[in-house]
Amino acid sequence: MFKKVLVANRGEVAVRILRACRERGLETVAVFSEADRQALHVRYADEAYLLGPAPSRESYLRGDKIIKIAKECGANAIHPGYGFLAEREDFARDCESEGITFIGPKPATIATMGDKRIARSIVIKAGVPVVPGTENIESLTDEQLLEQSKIIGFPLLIKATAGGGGKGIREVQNIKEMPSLLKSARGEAEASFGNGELYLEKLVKGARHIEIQVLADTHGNVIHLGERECSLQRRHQKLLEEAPSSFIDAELRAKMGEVAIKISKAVDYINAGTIEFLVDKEKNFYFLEMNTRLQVEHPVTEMVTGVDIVAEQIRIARGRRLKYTQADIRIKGHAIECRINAEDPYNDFLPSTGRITHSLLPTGPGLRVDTGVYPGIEITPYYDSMIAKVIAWGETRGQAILRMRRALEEYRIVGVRTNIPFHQTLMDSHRFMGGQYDTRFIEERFSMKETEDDKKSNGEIAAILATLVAHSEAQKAAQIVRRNERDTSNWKWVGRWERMHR
Amino acid sequence: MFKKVLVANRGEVAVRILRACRERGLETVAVFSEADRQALHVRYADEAYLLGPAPSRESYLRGDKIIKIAKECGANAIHPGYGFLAEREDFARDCESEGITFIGPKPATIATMGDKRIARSIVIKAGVPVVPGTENIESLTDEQLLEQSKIIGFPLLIKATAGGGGKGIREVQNIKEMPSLLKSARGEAEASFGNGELYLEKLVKGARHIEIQVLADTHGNVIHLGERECSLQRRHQKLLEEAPSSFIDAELRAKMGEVAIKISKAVDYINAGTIEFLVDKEKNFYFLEMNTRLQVEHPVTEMVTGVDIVAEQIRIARGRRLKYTQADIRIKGHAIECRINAEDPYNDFLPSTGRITHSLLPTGPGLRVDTGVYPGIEITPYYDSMIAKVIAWGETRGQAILRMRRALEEYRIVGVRTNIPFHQTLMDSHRFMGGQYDTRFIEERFSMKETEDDKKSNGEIAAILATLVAHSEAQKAAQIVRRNERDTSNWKWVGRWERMHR
Amino acid sequence: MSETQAIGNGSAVGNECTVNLDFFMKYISTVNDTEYLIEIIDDSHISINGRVLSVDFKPVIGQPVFSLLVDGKSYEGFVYPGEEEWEVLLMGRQYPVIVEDEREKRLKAAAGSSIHDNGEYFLKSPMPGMVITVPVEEGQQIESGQVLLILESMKMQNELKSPREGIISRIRVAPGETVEQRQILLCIK
Amino acid sequence: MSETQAIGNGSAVGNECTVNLDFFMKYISTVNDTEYLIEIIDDSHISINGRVLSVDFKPVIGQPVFSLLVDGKSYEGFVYPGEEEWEVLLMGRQYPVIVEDEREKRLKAAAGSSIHDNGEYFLKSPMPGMVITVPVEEGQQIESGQVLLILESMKMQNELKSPREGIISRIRVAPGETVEQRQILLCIK
Repeated sequence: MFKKVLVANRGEVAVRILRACRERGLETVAVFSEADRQALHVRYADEAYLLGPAPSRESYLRGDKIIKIAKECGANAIHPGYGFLAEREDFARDCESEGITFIGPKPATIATMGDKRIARSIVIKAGVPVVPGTENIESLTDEQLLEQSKIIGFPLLIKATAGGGGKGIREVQNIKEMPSLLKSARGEAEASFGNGELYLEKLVKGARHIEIQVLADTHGNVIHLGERECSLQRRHQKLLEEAPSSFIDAELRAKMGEVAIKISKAVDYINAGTIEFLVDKEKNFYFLEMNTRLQVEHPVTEMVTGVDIVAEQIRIARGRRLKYTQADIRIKGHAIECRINAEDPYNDFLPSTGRITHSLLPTGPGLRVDTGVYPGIEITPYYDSMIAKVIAWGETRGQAILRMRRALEEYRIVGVRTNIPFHQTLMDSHRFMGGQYDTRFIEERFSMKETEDDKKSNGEIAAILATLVAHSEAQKAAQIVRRNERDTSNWKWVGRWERMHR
Repeated sequence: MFKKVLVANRGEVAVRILRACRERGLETVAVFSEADRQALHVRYADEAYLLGPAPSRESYLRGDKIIKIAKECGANAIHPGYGFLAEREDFARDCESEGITFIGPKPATIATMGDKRIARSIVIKAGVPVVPGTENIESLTDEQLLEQSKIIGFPLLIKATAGGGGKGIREVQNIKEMPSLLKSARGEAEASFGNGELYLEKLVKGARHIEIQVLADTHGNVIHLGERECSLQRRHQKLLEEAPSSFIDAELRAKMGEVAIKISKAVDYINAGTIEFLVDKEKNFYFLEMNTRLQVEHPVTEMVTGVDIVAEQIRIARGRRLKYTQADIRIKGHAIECRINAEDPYNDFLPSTGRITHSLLPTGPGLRVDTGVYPGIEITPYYDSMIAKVIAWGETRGQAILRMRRALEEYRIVGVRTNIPFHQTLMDSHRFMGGQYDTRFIEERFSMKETEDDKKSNGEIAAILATLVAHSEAQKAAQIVRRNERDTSNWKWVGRWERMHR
Repeated sequence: MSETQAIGNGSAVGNECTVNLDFFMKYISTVNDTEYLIEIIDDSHISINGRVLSVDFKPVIGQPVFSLLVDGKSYEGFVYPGEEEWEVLLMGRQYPVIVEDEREKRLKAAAGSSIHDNGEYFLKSPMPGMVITVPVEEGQQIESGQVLLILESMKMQNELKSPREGIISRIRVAPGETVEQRQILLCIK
Repeated sequence: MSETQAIGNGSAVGNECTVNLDFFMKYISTVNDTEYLIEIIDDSHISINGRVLSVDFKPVIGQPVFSLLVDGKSYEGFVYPGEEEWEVLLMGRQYPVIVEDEREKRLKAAAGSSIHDNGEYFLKSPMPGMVITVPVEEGQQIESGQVLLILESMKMQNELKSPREGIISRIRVAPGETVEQRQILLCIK
């Protein structure tokens, strides 16, 4: 039984896992890149070791170094978090051969489900429908993909075989777009996963992206924790998740849960995993892929079930039985997660970098914030732009929305632009409130532009605010100029002037 | 039905109530003293009005001004929070006569339960035992109290008739101490409540301070939400509360709950209230007093029952039926609240004032922080020293303690000293872990001194930290001196020197 | 308060002085084509289109977050200086506000529309990152919304689009190059 | 690195220079009667009682919070300057640390115990507040732990106690008086 856990990750998920370890009395080890010396995960761990320079390839993707550190400091388990090495079969295998417990599924399972094409064929064999696409063909060339695209028909999606987190996905409207999009998808897949292989999938219109959380122990027990609604995406990046989905009733939940358990059993799945489905308007569901790791959005499930998923991951990895049976799992209330990204929603969602100078977290009843940043931290271009997750729980979906609305209004981050205004606009959208959305909603039927009503009421206040700021700036400038005119002979004033312009 | 609520309070409780109002779509009004212009409650409310200078008597205790503001801005309900005007019959009555809903019990109930002597006699009539003390004598003089003290016997407690929040309480060991302690208790009672009347109560040794939360609507429904364990006190100030109490079993809980409901019905209680009991080692319980308002420690009950007590207060004040029946109330898991005060646990818990320059809140699963401060806020000597409450929930008491421990370790407040180290020491205490404590524990059997083990392991690290800080300070000083020696002729350097010494 | 008095107050060395200059007191502020005439009366009063309001204005948690009480209503906004306007982020909405002092605005109006920008647009890097591709060439005619450059940052490929039509006059970076924030990438005429 | 080199590096105007002065490099630090000889070797190494450790020391969220990695172990502490010692708050415990540079300490030891404080203790107000009572008189003999003054602050009456025995030499405040933080309240000889 391991006593010391190394967390092979950074940011909010590293902090999340460190907390779970600490709350179970386990010793913790952090690893960090040169850019992350002051990061929260370094501060919160019992031990912390430098991996290398900022770029992931030289730090967080250096599995060899991480295993070496684990061995040297006596950490006999590694939690990979999500991203980075979480779905790398070779890394899991190296851990195993060095006698280190990998907190996740068996390497073979990672390999099977990590190759999206193999995963699809296994699931088809188990009798579960998949979204039509390229099947059972290895290492497709651009020419083969072009051929296949004609068979599948447009619109379709190009996806990375080793994909995850929305990286390497391209939507194609017609055959003319294929060559350039194949090229850019391969580039992104290569950069993100070190593997440029691609496959194609039919684009299902008006569909919802629903995933089922499963937990499986080493004693053959597999349970599911219900679904998460993850349809709110932009460029295939999830932005907001809910549990439960307002689209799924108890019957469909039970049915999808059973299928998720069946798939997990088919691959001898162990630990926490997620089965992603597309659900069409007629409530037919199709297997998309399985994520063999902890998900970013796991907290919404934790909030409605009371299950601490990371604690269960540790429990399972220690060879113990699941704490819960399927009958213990009850969905109570509703939870929503907003991903707070350092990006400017008024400027095409371009990433924003800089130093966070102030931050005021929303707190109080029914709220949870998972974050890895604090005032003083620099947001660099090296890693993901997600800097925090705000999770609100309510007795009903309506209460959760109202709570999230007040949380977003309270949250202040100074130093970088964030997508908080995007989430605020979303919370006010009637379609969102009504639960009427699919995976195309953000890109096709959502706008950051304010309504005529907003313009009138707050335009005046905005004008006053800007005018008062401009006025006080002008006053300050006038003071400096006047002082300087008066006092150029006096070096004290010169020093002050110089200081102001540094 | 009211639409706009004025919160007649400041600090964390004002923020707590504003949030509850906002989450129910109610408009909110804050009031503030000159010291509180930048306080969180002013920033979070829809409207905010200045009351007057910093001292409470000139601001938060000015019921007349508050009612005037409410009428002028159209607020048709007032939530008093705790402290200040929360248990002032005259204020509640003035609200009523001005047609403003007072979110709390009827003025007559406040008067009855507010006079601790009248409350005791009503409870005795209802057949509930009380702690022996002075009964049914009005306006006791010092001479009468001296006489009574001989009958009751020592040790005993002097208490303020209008008391609350531990103010005006003195513990007396023998008759010689009586005169001076009567004087100081009267002074504190006068200063805190504008009423210097006192009464006496026998000091029950080895007792626990347990309170029952009740909710009562205007339709005659009264329920209880179980107990809170509040025995951990210092100078009669609560420091840590838990729900449930490890000392109370289901049978005793049900019995005490029934008695609490009986007392509430005896005084036609409406809204949220708390009945405080002393429970001796043999599990006999005695009525102490009823608090006719929201309690500081209400979040622990919210965490284990899922009931939003402030939301229920609003619901009841709107004349609606309780959302829950007694059968709906189930205790799930365990919650602990630590009150974070601006006081120095290493210097006799003296209050600490100053500007908060940084703050890092503990976040993540199962944690809640209620606070009214943020970096930039000045902690002044005008108000209570409580600046935040950390509440941790766990599936078991052990899990809650482990979670609280990691939360306290994460929490950083820079600018004032806090009692966080006190709570950390408490979390490590074997007696606390075992649940073996009574109201005398902190003062008699608890010490902030570290054990021999701590000294050894971390003394070395402390020495290194202090040495590195001293070394870098010495280096900085040396740089300045050397620069100055070298560069006195150069005004650029002089400017820099001057700047450093400002 | 007259100008002379104000400067008199400020003459103590090291003491911040308050200069109230009359000609700074009236502003015309424009939000989405709506103009507001705003006059600063004193520290706690302004008028907007002739309506006098009582205001209490304070920076909180450091710039750029400001708290504003207007006749009791409590607002809090981020106010960022933009290139030509102020961006105000208020209750989850962003408002572009052009603030001009009244005299300046009158002078400009008198001068007519003779002032024009010279028509050159510089595409600056919105963040540090690496140039992936530049799908345009010097001399090429481009349309508004056309992708000019793909920049990788935070593991994402970001398309930088043209805000207007024109001709690429110069390209200053090449694929594979690392660029700093605000570095000029290319110019459009 | 020699002293001369270090100053040479710093000669570029506006560039912070690192001065490593040899005589500042050895310290004797005392925690609760335990002495540690600590030597600063370079930016990332120290020795403690002759044992070499690799250290990585950084201020975080501004002074006084410091992060310290010692051979991989991660610690974070508050370090406050006290009157005569440093107060280190570490994992919920406070440690008083006296840091002396070795040379100074040796000189002091050589001078013997002739250096003595003149025996006067000044009771300073730990916070702003109002004096409620002063239960002692000038000239009165007092014991360690005896209450000298009651101060009201944050709605609490706080007893200020004597840290040692002695005689009240002077009382500088009276009941009802408002006092500032660190104001001297009375003296003990």
